[in-house]
Amino acid sequence: MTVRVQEADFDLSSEIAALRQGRPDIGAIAAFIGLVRDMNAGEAVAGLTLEHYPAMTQKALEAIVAQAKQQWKIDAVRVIHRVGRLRPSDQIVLVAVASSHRGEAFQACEFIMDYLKTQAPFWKQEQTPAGTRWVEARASDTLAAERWKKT
Amino acid sequence: MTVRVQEADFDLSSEIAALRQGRPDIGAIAAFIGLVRDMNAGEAVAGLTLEHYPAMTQKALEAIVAQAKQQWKIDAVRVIHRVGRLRPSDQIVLVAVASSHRGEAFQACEFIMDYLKTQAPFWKQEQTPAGTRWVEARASDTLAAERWKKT
Amino acid sequence: MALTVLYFARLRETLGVAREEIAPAHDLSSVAGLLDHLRSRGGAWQAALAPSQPFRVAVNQDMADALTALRDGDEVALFPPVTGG
Amino acid sequence: MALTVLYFARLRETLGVAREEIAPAHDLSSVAGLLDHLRSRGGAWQAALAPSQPFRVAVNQDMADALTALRDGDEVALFPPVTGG
Repeated sequence: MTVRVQEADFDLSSEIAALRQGRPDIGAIAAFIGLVRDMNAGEAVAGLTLEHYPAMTQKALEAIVAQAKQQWKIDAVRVIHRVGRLRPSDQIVLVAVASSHRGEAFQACEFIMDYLKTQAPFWKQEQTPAGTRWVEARASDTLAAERWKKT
Repeated sequence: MTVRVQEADFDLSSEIAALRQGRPDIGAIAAFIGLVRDMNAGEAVAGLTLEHYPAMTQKALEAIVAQAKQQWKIDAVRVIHRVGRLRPSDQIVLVAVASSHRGEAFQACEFIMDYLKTQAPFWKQEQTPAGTRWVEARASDTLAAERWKKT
Repeated sequence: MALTVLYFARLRETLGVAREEIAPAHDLSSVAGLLDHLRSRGGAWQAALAPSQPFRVAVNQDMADALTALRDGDEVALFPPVTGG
Repeated sequence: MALTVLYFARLRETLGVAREEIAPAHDLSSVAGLLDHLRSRGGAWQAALAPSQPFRVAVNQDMADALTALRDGDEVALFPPVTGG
């Protein structure tokens, strides 16, 4: 398991290569990439500042990955989340999961994203023409995370 | 929609960059990468030959993507499938789906993979120490594809 | 009536043919008719295309089944269950 | 009893403090007690930490709730619902 919180950008090909490194038995990788959109809630977004709770972030992400590993057969996981100042089209987050079973890779990847969205201490502040605003948490994200408890 | 069938390898970062090109409204990308495993059904795999039905392959993949677009709100899709001779750890397939909604990106990506596995005319022949053998279709892939019909 | 029939993967190897042009004496109205025609060759044809075998059929590059109608000039492909991805 | 309390994002801005060390006269046995203590400051504290507000609590970097027990030296963080990813 690799979990990183960083200001720097990341390269998808390199990260997936690192995930697979020395594991020729890996046949399936599901990945999610989150990007800064140029619009949100009807307003243009010029940039984003991602604040986090440094002492907790890594721990929270590792706990989410550990939960995923308990629920699904996973060979390798990589989670990278950026913090600091970002601009539209910038990469924010990568979650990549390798498993022998395609379905488990997809499920674990989506589970990690859903929990990251509701459990990991990150907060987005957007710069818009009307000024700076904190992004509101979405009820749909809470629902997405809660749905995993039913299974 | 971009669908490609090719012998050449592909670069993940470049493909995802191309998928997003000129679309700063894209916030979520779900992707699947299939790789050649060095073992299958208990035997070492030295290499793979991927045969296909050229006149049909592109058409079949495009039809699967069109079906996904009918069922989910999708902003962009990229499907790349390799043919010819491959070696362990080589990339075989990439399916990447961009959507405003994370859940729809995941579902459409998994749907396309499940249908590709059962509907697109590709056949794998493996080279093992015991000789050359055709890979058998798996019942689990048929079940995975059929599950989408229930929703 | 003239049909092009293509064979792929293990089926191509078993039957020893990748492509043939068929001009049967009687019109074959559906895939079922074509399959009967091919099975009537006996031997490997009868065995490999037996109804119990899990082969697939495409007509003009679309997945088809025994009931799919055939017309003059159609391209029919016979192949094992696919294993891509 | 001494506690470190951290505030993040909008809550940090509203309350005008990122971190404070609290040494209350009476021991606060749980998060609920700490919240009552902070609300008793009135004004923005009472408003921002009202039970109807959707803030979250972590104790020693783990998600917590009002019933979570507090011990001397704990690090308590108060913050809005998270919006990463």
